[in-house]
Amino acid sequence: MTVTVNGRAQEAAPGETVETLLERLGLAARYALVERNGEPVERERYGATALEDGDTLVVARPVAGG
Amino acid sequence: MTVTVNGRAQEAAPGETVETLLERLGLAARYALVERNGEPVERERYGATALEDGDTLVVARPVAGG
Amino acid sequence: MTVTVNGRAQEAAPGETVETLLERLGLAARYALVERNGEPVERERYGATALEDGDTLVVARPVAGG
Amino acid sequence: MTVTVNGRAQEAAPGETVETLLERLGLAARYALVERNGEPVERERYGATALEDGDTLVVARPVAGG
Amino acid sequence: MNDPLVIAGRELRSRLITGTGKYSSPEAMRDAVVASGCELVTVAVGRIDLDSVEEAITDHLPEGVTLLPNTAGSATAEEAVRIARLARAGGLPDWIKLEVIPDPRWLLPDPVETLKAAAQLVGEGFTVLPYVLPDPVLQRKLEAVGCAAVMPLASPIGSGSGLKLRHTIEIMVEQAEVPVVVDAGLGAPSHAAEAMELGADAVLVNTAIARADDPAAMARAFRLGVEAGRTARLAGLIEERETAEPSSPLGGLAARP
Amino acid sequence: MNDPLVIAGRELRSRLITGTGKYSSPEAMRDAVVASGCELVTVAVGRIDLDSVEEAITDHLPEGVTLLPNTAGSATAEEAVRIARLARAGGLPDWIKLEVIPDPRWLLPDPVETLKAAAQLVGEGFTVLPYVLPDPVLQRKLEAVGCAAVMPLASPIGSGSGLKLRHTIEIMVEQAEVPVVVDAGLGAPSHAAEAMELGADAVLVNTAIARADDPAAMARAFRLGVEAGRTARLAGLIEERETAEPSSPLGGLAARP
Amino acid sequence: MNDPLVIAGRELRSRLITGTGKYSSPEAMRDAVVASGCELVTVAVGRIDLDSVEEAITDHLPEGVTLLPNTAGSATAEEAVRIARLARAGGLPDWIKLEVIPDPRWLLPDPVETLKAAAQLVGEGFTVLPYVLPDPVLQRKLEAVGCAAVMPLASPIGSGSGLKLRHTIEIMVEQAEVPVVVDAGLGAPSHAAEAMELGADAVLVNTAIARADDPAAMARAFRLGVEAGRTARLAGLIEERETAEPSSPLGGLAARP
Amino acid sequence: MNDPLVIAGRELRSRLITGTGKYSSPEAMRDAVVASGCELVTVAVGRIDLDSVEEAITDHLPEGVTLLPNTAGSATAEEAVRIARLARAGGLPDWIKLEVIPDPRWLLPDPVETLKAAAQLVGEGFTVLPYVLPDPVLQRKLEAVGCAAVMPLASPIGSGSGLKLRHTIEIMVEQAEVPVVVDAGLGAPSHAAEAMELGADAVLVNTAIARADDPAAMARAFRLGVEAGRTARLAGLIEERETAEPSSPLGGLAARP
Repeated sequence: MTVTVNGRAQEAAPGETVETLLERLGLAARYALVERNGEPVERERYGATALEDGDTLVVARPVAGG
Repeated sequence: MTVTVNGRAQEAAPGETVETLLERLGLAARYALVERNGEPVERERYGATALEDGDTLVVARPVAGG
Repeated sequence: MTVTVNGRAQEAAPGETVETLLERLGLAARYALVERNGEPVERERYGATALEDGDTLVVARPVAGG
Repeated sequence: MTVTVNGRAQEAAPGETVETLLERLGLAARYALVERNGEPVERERYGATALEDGDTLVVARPVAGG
Repeated sequence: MNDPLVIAGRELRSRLITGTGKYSSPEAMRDAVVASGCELVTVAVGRIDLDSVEEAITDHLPEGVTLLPNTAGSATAEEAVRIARLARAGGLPDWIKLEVIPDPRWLLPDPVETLKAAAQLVGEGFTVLPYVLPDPVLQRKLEAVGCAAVMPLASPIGSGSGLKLRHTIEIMVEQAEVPVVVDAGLGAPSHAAEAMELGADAVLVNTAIARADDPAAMARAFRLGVEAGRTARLAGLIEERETAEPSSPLGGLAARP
Repeated sequence: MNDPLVIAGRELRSRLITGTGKYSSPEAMRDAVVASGCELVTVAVGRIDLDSVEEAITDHLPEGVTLLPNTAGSATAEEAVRIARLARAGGLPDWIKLEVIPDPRWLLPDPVETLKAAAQLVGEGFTVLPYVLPDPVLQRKLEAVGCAAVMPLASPIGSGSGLKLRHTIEIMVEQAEVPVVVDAGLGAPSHAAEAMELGADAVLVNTAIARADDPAAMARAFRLGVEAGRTARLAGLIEERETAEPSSPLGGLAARP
Repeated sequence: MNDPLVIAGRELRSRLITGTGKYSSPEAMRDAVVASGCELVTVAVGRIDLDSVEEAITDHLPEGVTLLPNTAGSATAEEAVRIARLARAGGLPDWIKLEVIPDPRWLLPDPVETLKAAAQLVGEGFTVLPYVLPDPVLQRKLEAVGCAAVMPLASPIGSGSGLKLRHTIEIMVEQAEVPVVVDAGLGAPSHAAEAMELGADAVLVNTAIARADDPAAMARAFRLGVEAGRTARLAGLIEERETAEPSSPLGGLAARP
Repeated sequence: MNDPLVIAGRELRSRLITGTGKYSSPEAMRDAVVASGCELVTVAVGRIDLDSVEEAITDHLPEGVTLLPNTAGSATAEEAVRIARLARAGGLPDWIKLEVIPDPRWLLPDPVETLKAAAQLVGEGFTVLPYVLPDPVLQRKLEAVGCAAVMPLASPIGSGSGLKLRHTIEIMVEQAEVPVVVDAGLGAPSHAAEAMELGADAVLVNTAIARADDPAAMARAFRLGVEAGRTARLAGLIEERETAEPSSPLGGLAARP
């Protein structure tokens, strides 16, 4: 299936979760902030949140700021 | 009949209009601003606006201000 | 003999020195600053400086200041 | 004879005065300020002041200033 | 003598607007208004006291000045709209100096209620001039809803402290799409001149004139100050510089090399 | 239109003195002097260049203005006295703006040499107006030796920074026995108005006018600013206050208890 | 060493909050944060660039500092709320520095959208610290909807201009019901000390430290400045007075009558 | 903790000098001197009252502080020289804070008499620190006669008004050949920090500490303020800029192109 991550299409295996996706993308889950289809995903649910075909994800994190 | 003007009860003759009331109160219509039952009254209609028993009027005018 | 100290006449015994005078006046020599007839007296010479009749002395010291 | 005007040697005819010198130099006497051998020359005396060999003159005038 | 100020299509020759409050007498007010040369004067709207009907202030104003009613006394948008409607219905101009002031201590305006009332009154056809804290973002919103001018305060009303909030007023002037009229806190003609020099389109003065020892003379002084500042703005002020620059040649009588 | 300024017994109707330096052309200078309405204009004294004799600046000045020669270029009392004597002998007025400036970077005056030259020139019958840093103690000394006025600088010459040294100028004004003419650093009419409001007797302006995009218009702006400030001073300025004070009744349409 | 600051029931020993932006390197940032002694540091929230995943800034922060995420990049209430929710869901603290900035030139906040977002986020259980123009009326509204503190700007972000809007900040401090944290524009420790002396509860500094030649030393300087100002506030500052008052006896050696 | 200050070859670790005047009690003075961390304290010299000999102030000073006698009470060079000689002959240090103050109202120094006394005292082997109005030309003359430092006033003694004469102090700092110690008028630690940030070498504070509600705490606050300002000076302060500059990325969650 295909999901969109930060505007880019990504192939995702069936059963892919937010957590496994982040790992595949080389993003330490630590401090990765995830929005799925416009809704924020609770960190505790990264592992339990299975992705679905067509999901749109935004992955963000803390950056330098004032 | 009785109307309330600036919070005070006033006797009013039948057929009393805003204009006649102002005259009776010694208020040159010039620059008297009139609100009847919460609605402003157009100056042109002071003469045509007949008062009714229980009307509440606010009569104001320009005062010194910055 | 008589000397003037800070504007006031003082009896002084023959052989009186600046040092003995200060003691008589109850002024610890420590930090007492002495001007004799318009000339400052060196601290080391307080003991050696014999007063003469008619001497005018100013006795000062450090006071609070900014 | 020779005089020095503003640091430059100038030939001067016998009987030359401050006034005639200024004319020769094309300087309207009006507002020309003249110092001769370190002393200011009164305007009234420009005509009467005969130059002597070796005189040092400074010729100045009002200039733009604040 | 200066270039005209245009607000809502109306040309004003004077860039000084004066208030009518705080004078010792109607005559003092009249003389000062005349001396100020202003064309717009502000008035408030208040209940008539039926027990002692004084003359109307408007009887004391010179010919040719236009009234600019304000909404003084309003703490909410609703109250301000009510006063504006009453003023217009009763024959006052449909220009309104919109002030919504919840705080009696500092007399600072409410940005949210002011914006709300401004949108409402513009929609009803008023020419709206809102009194605001110098806030460049609020200015943009007020311009967007159709205000004819914005009137930022220089410092609290009646304080005479001058341009204490100069920095944000400068930003407003830089980005203005409608005239900026500096209102409140100008205590001296030098303050008015400074406001005009930095690019304000006009100023409103009341206390500094009304409370002066000689209000008419002070009104004239402000007129001159406003004209001085506007003239200087158009004449191109020099840049401030850190260091000195001589006005006279440094040589003096010394020979120049 | 204002009350006259009196220096050394002479009445001056204008409280603005202008310099003649830094103009783009003699014509621009003349137009600005005319527009300024000033009666006194400063000039420096310099050597004539025999190789290129230009017209004298004095040929370009309007009728009726009086020259105030300065001692620009002097770093010592001796040099200043020399220039003053030469100017008077040559037919210039016996009024002298005394400036003794050892420092070419900041163009600040020398208090000791200035005092020395002032005493000398007063003794020789000159009417002496010394250019000084705002120094109230030096002011007293200059008054004591007979100076006709004192000319404290607002900020360095040509900086246009305004009254950066306002505090000591205020003290000078408070204790002045001869006129205080604020000189140097005034960059805008608001600065000139401010100086007059705090009690200065006159101001001298050069760079801010000469270097403006439109010198004649700026000269007029300064004339207005000076008049505004002087008028306000005489009309009684209000006191600055910490808090606000309403200009309009706070009641609005609400019933008054 | 000073009295603790309490925001939303949490005690903070340091009254200096620092930002993490604009440093030349993460190490420079870390050293400065350590030197500043601050307990709260602000971070923004941004998209990860999948093509170049850098280390997270949070890996460089010293132990024991708490993150204060901001909503930088939001031009509307909706965008700010979205960022706040995402940050909290992802495990960042539920404290949020709320900034809604429509204008990229002056970076001034939007009072209406900020108030709207503040009410929404407080309702969702966030501890909200809104960044605002110094506006005492807006302050009251933000307090009313339950903000934990208000963060008025001293001058535009990054300008280093200090307390250009001091007057309205003083009013905010006087009437504050929740802590006032002066944010943006503080360019020097003297500015921070001044803010604390006038009664601010804390200050936030970023550019002045990050862009200093030696950020860690400057961080220490600000820590000292904040402590100096707070200590002085509690020690009771003298009143400013117009005139002089001697610190030494005037008599000297003269006889006293 | 900071770099040492060197005056006349002597290293001082503290850049804060305090006065001993105006305290409510000798104990309050001692505690404040201790809290200030200063190494130099000023004292005046006065006649002893033979009718009521109090303890000497020097008995109350902590170990290790050095006295800096001043010439307070002198209106002329002669009086100042007399006090300096008496102090040294009697065993006080040969460092002298030279003040020649003819005017009891504003307590401003006399530039001519101060220069005269300075030259005399330097010739007699004193280490001379003259109290002066900020006057860069006078500064050069005092340096030329051999003064060890110059002590310009920030504003009148005891006024607490801060750096009202900042502009000329900046010039003095720029051209200084001996240390510049800002003296008089500093009312808050932010003023002291500001003086150090602009490059002053040290500050002298008396009234602001002695008249605080808690002098010892205020002394500590000034110590911190001086250290903050000096540290910032050395760490390289940012330039003030007209416009804003973001500390956070503006993109937020929006996709970056």
